[in-house]
Order: sequence, then structure tokens, then C-alpha cells
Amino acid sequence: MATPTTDDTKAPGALRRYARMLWADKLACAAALFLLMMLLFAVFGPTLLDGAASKQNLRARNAAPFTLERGFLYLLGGDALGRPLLARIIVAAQNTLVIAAGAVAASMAVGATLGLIAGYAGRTTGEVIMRLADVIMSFPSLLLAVIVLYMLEPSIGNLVLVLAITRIPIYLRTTRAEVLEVRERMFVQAAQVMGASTLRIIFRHILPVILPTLLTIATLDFAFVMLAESALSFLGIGIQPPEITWGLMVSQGRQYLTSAWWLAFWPGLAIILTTMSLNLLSSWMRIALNPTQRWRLELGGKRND
Amino acid sequence: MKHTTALAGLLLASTTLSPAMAQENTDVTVVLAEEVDLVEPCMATRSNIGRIVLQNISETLTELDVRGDKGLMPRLAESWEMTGEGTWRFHLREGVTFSDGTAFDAEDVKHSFERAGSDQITCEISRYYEGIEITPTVVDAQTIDFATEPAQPILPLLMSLLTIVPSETPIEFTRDPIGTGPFILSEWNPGQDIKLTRRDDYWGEAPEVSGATYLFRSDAAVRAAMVQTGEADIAPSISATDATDPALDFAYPNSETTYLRIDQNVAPLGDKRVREALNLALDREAFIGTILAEGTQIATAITPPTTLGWNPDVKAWPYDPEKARDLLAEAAADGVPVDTTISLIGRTGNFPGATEVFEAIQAMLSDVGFNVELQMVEVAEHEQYYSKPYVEDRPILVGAQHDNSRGDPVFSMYFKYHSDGRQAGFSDPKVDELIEAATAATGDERSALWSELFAYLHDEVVADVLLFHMVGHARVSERVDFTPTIATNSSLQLSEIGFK
Amino acid sequence: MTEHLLEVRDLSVRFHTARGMVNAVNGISWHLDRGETLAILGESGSGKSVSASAIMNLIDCPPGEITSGQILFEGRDLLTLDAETRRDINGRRIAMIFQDPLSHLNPVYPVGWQIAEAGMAHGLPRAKARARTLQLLTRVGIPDPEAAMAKYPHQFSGGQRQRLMIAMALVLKPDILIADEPTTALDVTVQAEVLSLLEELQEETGMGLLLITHDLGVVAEAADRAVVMEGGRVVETGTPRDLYHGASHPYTRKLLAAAPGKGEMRQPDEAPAPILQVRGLEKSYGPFRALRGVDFDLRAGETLAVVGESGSGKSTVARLLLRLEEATGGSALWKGEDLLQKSPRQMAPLRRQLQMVFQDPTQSLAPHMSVFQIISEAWAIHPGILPKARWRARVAELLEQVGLRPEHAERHPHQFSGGQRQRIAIARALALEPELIICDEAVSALDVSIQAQVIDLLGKLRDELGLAFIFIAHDLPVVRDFADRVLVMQKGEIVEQGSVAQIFDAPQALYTQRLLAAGLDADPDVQADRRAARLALAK
Amino acid sequence: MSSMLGKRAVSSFISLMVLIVLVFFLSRLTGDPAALYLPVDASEAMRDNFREIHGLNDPVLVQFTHYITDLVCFDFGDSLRKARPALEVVLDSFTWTLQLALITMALVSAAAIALGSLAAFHVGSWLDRLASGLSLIGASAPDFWIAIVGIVLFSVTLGWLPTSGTGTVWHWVLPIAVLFIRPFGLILQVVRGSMITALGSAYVKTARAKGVRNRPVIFVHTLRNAMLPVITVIGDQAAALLNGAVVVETIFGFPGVGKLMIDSILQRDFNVILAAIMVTALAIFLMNLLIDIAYALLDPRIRT
Repeated sequence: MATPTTDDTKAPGALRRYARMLWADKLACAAALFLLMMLLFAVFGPTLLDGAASKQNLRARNAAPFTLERGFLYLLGGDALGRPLLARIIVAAQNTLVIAAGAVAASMAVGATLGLIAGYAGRTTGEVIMRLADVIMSFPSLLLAVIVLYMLEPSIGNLVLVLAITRIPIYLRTTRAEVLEVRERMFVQAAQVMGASTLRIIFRHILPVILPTLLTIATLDFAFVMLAESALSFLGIGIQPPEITWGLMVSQGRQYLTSAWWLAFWPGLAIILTTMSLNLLSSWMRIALNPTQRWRLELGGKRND
Repeated sequence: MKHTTALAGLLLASTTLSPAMAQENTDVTVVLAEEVDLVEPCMATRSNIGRIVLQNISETLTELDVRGDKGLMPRLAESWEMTGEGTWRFHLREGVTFSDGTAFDAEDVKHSFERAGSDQITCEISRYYEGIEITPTVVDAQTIDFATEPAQPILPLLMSLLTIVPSETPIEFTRDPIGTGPFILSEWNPGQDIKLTRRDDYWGEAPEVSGATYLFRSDAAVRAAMVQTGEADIAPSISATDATDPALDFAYPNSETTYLRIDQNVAPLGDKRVREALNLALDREAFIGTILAEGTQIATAITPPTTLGWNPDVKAWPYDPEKARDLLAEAAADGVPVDTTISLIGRTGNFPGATEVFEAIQAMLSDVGFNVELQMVEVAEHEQYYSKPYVEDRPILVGAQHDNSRGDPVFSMYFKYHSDGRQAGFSDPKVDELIEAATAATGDERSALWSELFAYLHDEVVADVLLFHMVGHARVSERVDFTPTIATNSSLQLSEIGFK
Repeated sequence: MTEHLLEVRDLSVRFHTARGMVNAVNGISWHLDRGETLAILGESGSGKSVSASAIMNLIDCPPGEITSGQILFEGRDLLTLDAETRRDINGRRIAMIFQDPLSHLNPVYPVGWQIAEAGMAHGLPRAKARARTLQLLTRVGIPDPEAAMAKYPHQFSGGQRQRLMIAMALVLKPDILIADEPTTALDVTVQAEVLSLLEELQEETGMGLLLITHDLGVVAEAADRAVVMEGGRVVETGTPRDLYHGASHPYTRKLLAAAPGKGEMRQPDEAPAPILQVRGLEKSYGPFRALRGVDFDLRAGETLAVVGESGSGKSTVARLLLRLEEATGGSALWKGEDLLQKSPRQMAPLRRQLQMVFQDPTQSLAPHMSVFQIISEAWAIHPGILPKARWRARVAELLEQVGLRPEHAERHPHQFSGGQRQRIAIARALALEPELIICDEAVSALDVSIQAQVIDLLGKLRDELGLAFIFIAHDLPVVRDFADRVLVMQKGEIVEQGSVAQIFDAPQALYTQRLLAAGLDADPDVQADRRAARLALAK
Repeated sequence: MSSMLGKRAVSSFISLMVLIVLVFFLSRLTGDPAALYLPVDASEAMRDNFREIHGLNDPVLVQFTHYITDLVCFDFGDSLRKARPALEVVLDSFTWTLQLALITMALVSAAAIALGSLAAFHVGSWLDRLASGLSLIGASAPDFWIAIVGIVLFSVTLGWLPTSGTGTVWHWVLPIAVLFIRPFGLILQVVRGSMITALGSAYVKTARAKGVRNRPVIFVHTLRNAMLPVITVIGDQAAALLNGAVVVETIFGFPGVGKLMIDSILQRDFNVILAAIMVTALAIFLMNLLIDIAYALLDPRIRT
């Protein structure tokens, strides 16, 4: 419609601007707060509560939730060894988030790099990389997990490795498809006309454009990886005690589902809430990172959809 | 919990789903944890196969009484005696036919034995005859001799493991087992179910059960639920946490013994005080009724109390963390590196609550000053630590579970404690001597020697950290009359099942 | 007061947008009678299409909202009718065709079905609808109509697609046809054909035609009356001739003044030796030969226009010279060095002498970079032009040179209007201090008044900096005002070249003549002559 | 089309070969099947005999050569555990997985397309919010958790459905319901997004200007166009299901290829692992082909 009249007031700082856009979407805002809380748990939880979380107390075994008689940490009940669930969930946040974030970051870094190469290099290189992606895609992830866990120690780092490898093709394919599209855009050609080198075009012109897409996938993948980690624990080839993750807690608690539901419920809820928050945040991000959609959030919360 | 039970009761009263509830139905459905890959008689010592095959499809010459105290009972052999140094003669039952109609005779026994020991197939049963030269000789159709070298005093007991197949059976794994048992394999849908049907020309008393369907569900909660909903009649193994209904659920000693195997070759575990401290540090009582089911017994030997020579005088280690700390301090003063990090290897899903048990052990050991790092591994990796050659780059405790329901310690002692045993953690000449002597002995002498060995291992050598004789839980539907026993883990005789 | 066929009274519509509430149209009124052609003339953002959307009930609420007014069709206020009644009027009584027929036709259905659907949606039996479709396809001049019915939109050319749209609109012989920019983005010759088709059809059916356009030429060619809109308001109404000769509103006058093609033609001075010599330039895509041996020279400081219709290969020339694509044959000597033989590494230093301004500034400016980054990137790529310390000052200078303000440097492209963006693109090209700028349809996407400003800017730069230009365009009047020499291309070949005066005053090639005759002029009288010439040529 | 098909077949074949080589060698690095197959107290002689019988004593390269030469004659080797041809074992399981995947995807697609279209047409309505919320929660919960809660609720407490296994139609309800959730949420979101885009497209405007009714606008004009991205996602999800739903199959005792896979991996039954990979790869290849055909049927622009 009317040509937007460019307002002359100085644009507010990017951070403040995003904060304001976040405030405009109340659900995303709550999601962000929740994630921030989980992040704080992950950073400080193990230092503050590690003792409490691993202190066994067989008298508080499967202690019921919602009572304060054993202290605040038993608010969500106790597990099969009488360890306070609340403390364990807080402590487990670190491993859970480190695994998910590590796997997502690693697969995104490798996948995006390969995708950039596949999209920008010649046909042959691209084809080879795409076939590689096919191979990774069809490689049974469970077998990969067993191979890695057998040949290396079952550590957090190696679990990250397994999960990261299986997720590489997602980023690789997306990146390549986007690169193939973006490299044909006018502004890339404009840079070529200026004499920009290939590296410059990739990092200054193509990568910033596809980054929002990759970040959106990454947030969704974060949730996926947490669930995958939990499924591996269920099958007995995931993270091993005494390390704890939410996924492991759920899978350990599942045999008490009929007698002490809270063992599996709370960590499950933590997973669900975290993945939901990520999903919400990701749909917010899709809008916030898109200059043509951003106004919806900048209207100050009046949403028209 | 009450809530669930009440609802379950309601369900049982009004169920319409269950085909097993129909009138005059004498079929039973058994839900097992592990799918069977084979229904091969010579593999019947593997518990998941044995539960289906043993004494149902294929029978053995002798049978160990696990319900009473009759000891070894006749099955396909009516009697047996020692006819000379190391030679046993078995008199076979007459009038027995295989399910394919052929008659049972001594040739079948000979073939079954040779087939099991053949190097063209890998039959599990043959491992019980390792190291003994056994020569079967057919005397007549109903008599067979077994010459053993060295003399094998418990050969009749070993014969309770040898499943008899017709002499025509080829030496390759069969998918269509023929046996003398009361049932035949009538249907096998791999991945789904196996069905056995009662045969009419069985030599013995016809069982009440007319047919059995075996289903496989790896999740314990699902197995328990299936009996509850009437989809199955017997779930021989459910989780203790699900065994909440006294009307349906039975606890039974499952002949499994858990323990921590110590590799004494790596310091500080070579020091006896350290091993004593390990034993004293554990509050074994605290596990029972909490993580482990009520009825679990504290172990003083690697085999259950029903085994020959089990020594009632051996007293379990008390829980004495103070003393454990003192012993550690003492050892440390003598220069033993007690603060070395010790790896505690546990196997995921080894038994219900395994992870929790090992986590608790780790906590208790740490409590008295050990530096223990818990490592839960999957089965293939566990095997690397469990059997020789050992990983010896650090002190290691291997948490494991051993099953001996055969009634004689011989099945355990050699390979757990003899210097040449594949899973022995130490080498002690006196132990070797006792094992060899007991293996060759018979009667009371045998029993006395085993007793001596048990005491010596527990009190003098402090060979390992013995933990518990485990109990299993079975869920049995109300229409079926069945009591699980110590043998239920390895065989499940349909003829022992009745209807109410 | 006589009843008009269609009358819009005091219509106001507002939209929720990025900038809050925007009044798209503000109390506008106009009317249309049977057999009449009314043009609504306006630039982008004037709100010229809003009333049509309101008539067709195509305004989504939200984000749109009709705040006041009436739309009287045969005396009934459409805005008060229920949805079903309005649906029934759509297509049957009032039909509409759009700009960009490719995206307005459903890509996955055969066109025959899509046209017939217009009838079937209003109860016409399938067989009758088919017969009518066949008849219409023949009428609008689609070759082999029987076979065409089973084809899909992508299998037709742009002009044919617009004819299909017209056929679709006419299935039920509506009383009113609304045509929203029906000829924009079509080649001039095709544009003329489509407009005369509309005119013929109107004569046959006597329908009222509402023509929404930004093009004064279209108004002069086709309209009986015109409504001029600016900023959501009607500023002036009148016949094309009255408006052209006696416009009273300053906006109308500004529009007319901005219409290109009336200035002095440039007289190329007999110039120095050529700096660029192109010989035998070839480009094939598989068996298709996009360029077939193109030869031309460019002298220093000269502006060479390359004109032609879509598919003529004029843009390919630019892309080959700048090595955005590889030529399949020929040479291009830039100061004696063959551009086509350079390796990418050798090409890099030469690039700063040859720059390009693209057609669509929205796409040619990286959306994630600030204006400062966009312009200063040139110096990051070619170190040695300017020390980093001076970048900021130089960007400010360049922005002022192209008519923007220094403080614009911190903004991002999407915060500018189209014309401003094209100025940024020009500033970027200038940053490298090139000797030649290739403009590929650089002003085609801009509104007339903005177009004039940008052309002025380019002219000023040419004079100040002594730049040479290769000016690729399909729009002849702009070329007439700006170029020194003109190349006319058709199907990958140069059909004629010469000074601007030679080409415009005495075109030799038939194709050039047709091209000139098909062009539309804002002056209704001139346009009437053109029309006569066009008809003569067609015979 | 046929040349493209050939090219695709060749490149898929190459990928498959690389995959087989990788799996063959990597899986042999994960320990000795003899140690797992035989009881812990089996002697070294027995183990050695076992390896000899199954050719595991040969150098890995020799084993590989044998495997490949057999493979050329369509001999996939025998299962170590089951003493049956590996291909037979895999095909048995695969028929189950195929049925489960097809039924689930058919239901998921139908439900997601219907609900997604409705949500797109009523953006912001309670239906839209409900659909989005459901898909969000569904995509966030661990599937084994849902499965067990499902059994406790519907089989044990309510007694409506059998807990597990196969047999009657009712046995399929819970596994399908659990498998349904995640792809449903995902496809629903794609349908919704794609439908919103399509509804805002120019040709819908044309259809409205023609006076076409709402229903044909959605179901005739919009849906077919909106299906293109949806088909891709359906394909991806179906491929994932064809690989076997390990968790669901394990819990519900469903004899599918996922359960077979995890069992074979844990038991190091190499021949079965390889056969399973080849069978599923072939199935996925064929399915992608179907997707391409569907694409071409839906979109005439791809045909030419």
C-alpha cells in the first residue's frame, strides 16, 4: 500500500528491539522465560545441587510429590533411590541441554558447511556430497549409536557425536537447496560484478540470508534431539548412569509408571515444556527474523492473524 | 495404587476381550520377555528356548525335582547305575514314541549326545560336557552306557540337560523339533507367537493343558498388563514394581545370584583388607524391599541355597562402614593405593532395577572412601569386561548375575573360581585343589568339599562381593493353577499347569 | 441524477500494515457507464486498485477494513449485500482480469477447464461451458483452440496468458470488466494487441470497462475518461485529452511532465576511439541460440542503448560482458584486452572498471546489509581504492551525490522506497569509480515520476564523471531521452543500429518501425497517429 | 522420465553400496558375535568352532569378498541367531512394517490434510489453535512415554483395547495411534502453512473474482497446489516409518523391521542388519519414486 515513509528517529538497539518484539508475543515470551530458567538450571544447577541430587535416601524411595515434609527439594517427589526429583531435574538440565545443544550445533556447523560447498562448488562435488548425505540418512542411527558406544566410551561427548552425525543431512540438504536458490539472486550477482571472491559471497551474502532458516530448523531439531536422546536411553544405548538426563530419567521411571507415575512424569514434562517452548520460540523467530513479517510483532502486540 | 487394583478387578470381572476366559478352554497363553530365535532342542539350556522346549517338546533322561526334595528323578530313563569306574548305565523307558511316530531307543540317545557335541553346529548343551571324555555305547535298544574319563560322578545330573531327538535328526539347526514330550510345535510365526499343541500318544500322563501360545513382549509393564487384561495367562517374569496384586503375583527365587567380580590382579584390589572393606561397606539389607523385591536373599555363595554343599555356617558380611574405613586406612598406611579410581561395570537391564542397584552400590562405596566410577554398558561390551582376557588398565569391579539352578556347584565353580576359569578373578592353589577334588567326588564327600570351598572363598579369599539371590516375579491369571519355582527361569513345564 | 452502471461513492478503506493503520483510499468517488472505458490512473501506492478489490469483495478483513462509502451496482449497494449474492455477481455481472496472468492462473489445471469454470460456477452446464470456452479462445486469438484447452498456463506466452484471462472474464458476458494493469510487463507490441482486443470486445458486448493503470500511454490509447489518483484520493477527473492539455492539479501536471520521450534527442559528438569492441558474441543454451553473432562498439563516455522485446537477448549481452555467464563464442575487447578470455583472477581487477545497475533494486541489494555495508563492500573487495578510515566520509559523499542523505547509511534496504533503492544501487556502482556502467532495465520497475528522477541522476553523473553507459531497456521513450546511440535487437541479433535520431526519426528495419508504432504516447493526439501507423503496418 | 529414473537408480545404488561397505566393516568392529551368542561359560574351543562355522575367523576383507559374491547371486547369508536366511527373516518383519507404515501414513495424511486445511481457512480460530496446540504437544512428548501411558489408560484401566501384539484390528489401534502423533503434528503444520500461502495466492483471487464458491476454492484450487510441499514431508515421514518404528515396535511386541534391527544390532547378527538395510533402502527408493510420480501428477509444470 502506501509507500512506507522512512521515519527519521534513530533505530533502537537491536537487543531492545528484539526484546520488544518478544514482549509482543506473550506465548513466545513465556517460552523464552522458561528456556532462560532451564538455562540457569543448566549453568548453576550442578554446582548448587549436585550433592542433593545424588544423595540417596532409601526411606524417601518413590516419595510422593506435593508435600513439603521432606523439604522443598522433594516437592516433586523422590525417585527409586529416594533422591529428590526436583534436584535431579535441575541438575539433569545441564547434560540434557549440553547434549541437545552440542548435537544441534555440531550437526548444523558440519551440515551447513557441507551444504554451502555442495551448493556453491561444481556439480561433481555437489553430487558426491549429496550421496554422502544419502548414506548418512540411511545409516541406521541405532547401529551408529552402538558402534560409537562400543568403540568409544559411552560419554556425553560421544552421544553428542552420534546424534550430531544423524542430523547432519537435514542441514546439509536445506543449506544446499537454499544456496542454489540464493546464489541466483540479484544481490549475489551484484557482488560478483563487484569482483567479490567466492568466500566473500558465501560468508557475507549467502550465509546471512539462509541463517534464519537454519536457526529455525535448529530450534525444532533441538527438541527432536532431546527426544532421540531419550529414545536411545529407552533402548539402553543412550547416556548411562550415573550421568543423568531428562530422557534417561523418563526411561528409568517408566517401569514405575503404574506405581509411582511422578518418576517418569516430571522429567517428561520438562522435555515437553522445553520442546514446546522451543517450538513457540521458533515460530516467533520465523517472524522476528523476517523483515517483511516483523511488523506484526512491532505493532505492539496487536496481532492480526 | 489401590485405584489401579480396583479398576483391574472390575475389569477382570467383566472382561469381554479375553478369549482365554471362555468356558472349557484349556489353552494357555504365556508371555515371555525375549523372543526365541530357534526352537532347537539342543539349545534348551538357553533359558528363553528351554522355557518352551524343555520337557514340553523334548524330554531328557533325568529330571531334577524342583518342587519337592526328590532330587534327581527318572524321565526317559527309568533307572541308572554306575557299572564300573566312570561308566554309567541308563535303562530306558519302554513304549515311548517320538511325535513323528518313531519309537524311542538307545540309538536316539547316542545320536542326541553326538549331535549336541558335534562341531558342525554350536549346541549350548555341549559346554556341560567340556573337559570330560564321554563315550556312549549302545548296549541294547533300552540300555545305554556312558564311559567317562575322568570319572564323572554327576553324569545323571548332566543328563537332565540333554534333550533327546530321533536318530534321524540331521546335524543342523532344525525348525521343526521332534521330541518325546507331551506337546508338539504346531505353529510358529516368527516375531509374533509360537503355538504348542498336546499330542495324544504321549507315554506319560496327559497334561491338563491342551495347547499353549507363547507371546513375546520386551516391556515388563506390558507383560504384567497382559495377564491383568486376560490377554495372557502366565507372565513368568514381570518387574517387582508391577507385582502389586497378591491374587495374581508370585515371587519365586529365580536361581540368579548377583555379585561383583573382583579382578585381584590390579591394585588396590589385590589387598584382602580392601576387598573386605568393599564387602563391609554395603548395606545389603537396605536394598531388600526397596529397590529389590521382598524375598530377595543376601548371598553368601555364588549358587543358591538349594545347591549341593551350600554352607549355612557362612555368615553374610555385616554392614560396618566404620570398620571398612579403618581397613582402608590400614591398607593405605601400608602403601596400598586405595584412592585409585575403581570402575564399577554394570550391565543395562541385567535385572530389573539394575541401574538403581549399581547407583546405590556406587554411593555406598564412595561413602566409606572408595573412589568408584560407575559405568553402565550394553551386553556386548559387558562381556569384554566379564570374561578373560580382562581389561587390566585400571581396577575393575564387574557387576554380574549368575544362574545355577542345576543343583550342583560344579556348573559354577570351575569357571568362576578355578585359576583357569574364564571368569575367575584370582588364582589360589587351594581353591583349584578343592574344585578338582569335589568335582571327582560323590555323595557326602562331594557335599563336604563344596561346603569347605564356599567357606574358604567367602571368609579367607574374600573372592568377590556377593550380593543377592534374586527373586523373580510371575503373574498368573486366576483361572490357571500354577506356582513358579526356581526352575521357572529356565523351563516351564506345561504339564505342571492346571486350571481352577 | 441518472443511474450509473457502477458508482463508487465516498469509499474509504484502511489496512493494518507495518506502519500501523494506513488509509488506502480516502473518500473516493467515481462512476462507470455502459459501453464506457474509465481509466484509473495512479502510481504505486496511490490506492488505484483498492476500489476494484472492494467491488469484487477481494479485500480480506483483516487486515483490510472498509470504513465508509457505497458501491452502487445498478443501484444496489454491493457493500450491504450478503456474501452469496456478491459471489453470484462476481464473474457473471462483473468480471476482472489482472496484471501478471501467470500467477493469476492456477498452474495445476488446464486452461480450458479454468475458463469453463467461470461458467460452471454460475450454473452453466459443463458442455455449454466448454463450447463457450472454445468459442472464446478462438475469439481472443489463441492458435489451435481445441488443443489449447488441455494445456496448462505455463505452456503459453505472456500475451497469450492475458488473452486467456480475458476469455475467462467474458464467459458469461459480464456488464463490467475490470482490468487491473492488464498490459504491464508485456512487450509493447503485445500490449498494443491486448488493448485493441479489449476495445473490440467492448464494442461487441457493450460492457463497461474499468482500466486500472499507471501508464499515461494506456490512458491516451484506450480510455474515454480517466480518474487520477494520488495517496488514496481522486485528484482529478476528465477525458484524456482534457487532462493532457489542461490538467489543473499539480500532481497530474507532474505526471505528465515526467512522461519520457519528449525532450531533446542527444547528438553524439564524433567521439574518440572505442573502449569496448564486441565481435561475434554468441551464446547458446543447448540447441537454443540466444545470441547469434553480435557486433558493436562503445566509445568512451558514450551512452549506448540496447532495445528489444523479451527474448531478444539484450540482457544476455550484459551478462556475458560481465562474465555472469560464459559466452559460447566471440570476443569483447575492453581497451584491447578480451574480457571473455580472462580467468576469474584476472577478471577481478578489471571488474572495478565495469559496473552494473540491475532492474530490481529490491533484489539486487542484500537485505541483511546496511547501506553503509553495501556501498563500502566495494572497497573491501578492492583494497587500495580507499583507506578504511575514509570509508564513512566517502559513503556520505556518494549518498549525497545520488540524492540521498548521509544518515541513510545506517539503514537497511527495506526501509527505502523503490527509487531510493535504485539510487543506493547506483551509489554502489559508483563506489568503484568505474568507466562503464551497464544498466539492465534499471528504471523499468519504477513509477514514471521516479523513473524521470533516476534518469536525471544518471544523466548528471554521465556529465560530471564522463561515464560510459550501456543502457538496456524495452521502454523506447526513456531511451530516446537518454541515449546517444541505439542498438535494436530481435531474436538474438542486431536488426538495426544508429544514432538516437536515426532510429527514432528514420527507422529502417520493419521491426524497429513496428516497435515504435506500438509504443504508447501520453498525448492522445500523438497516440491516435501511432495507432493509425500501427494499423497500416499490420496490413 | 526414464533417463532420470536410470540416473536416480544409479546414484541410489552407489549410495547403497557405500552404505553396505560402511556397515559391513564398522559393525565388525563392535565385538565378537560368538561372545554374545554362546553362554558366558562356553569354552574357547566352542567359540572358535562357532566362528569357524560362520566364517568369522577369516580376515574381514575375505569375509567381505564372500559376502559380495554371494550377494550377486541374491544370497544374503543366514542369520547367526535364527539359522534362517537373513532375507527371509527381514522380509517377514518388513511386511509388518510396511503395513504399519502405510496404514499410519494414510491416516496421518488424511487427518492432517483435512484439519490443516480447515485450520488454514480459519486462521486464528479455536480450531486453528487447537490443531496447532495438539500438534505441538504431540511433537514434544517422548513416544515410549505416550505408548506406556496409552496401554495403562486404554488397555489396563479402561479395557478397551488389547495391550500389544497383532491379531485383530484392535491390536493395531494403539501402535498406530502412537506412531500417528508426531508426523501428524508435522504434516499438519506444513499443510496449514502451505494452505495459507496458497489461499493468499493470485489464482485464488482469480477464482473468487470468477465467483467460485468457497468450497471449490479450497478443495479444488488451493489444495492441489498446497499439496506439493506436503507430499515431500509425507515422503520423509513415510521413509522414517519404513525404517521401522523401533520404540513402538518394542513396546507393543510388533514384529516389525525396527525391532528386528535393534535386536540384530545388539546381537551382532550382521547378515540380518545388512539385509534389513538393503530391503528398507529399496523400499524407500521405490517410495521416493512414487512421490516423484505424485508430484508430476499434481503439477503439470514438472511433467514438461
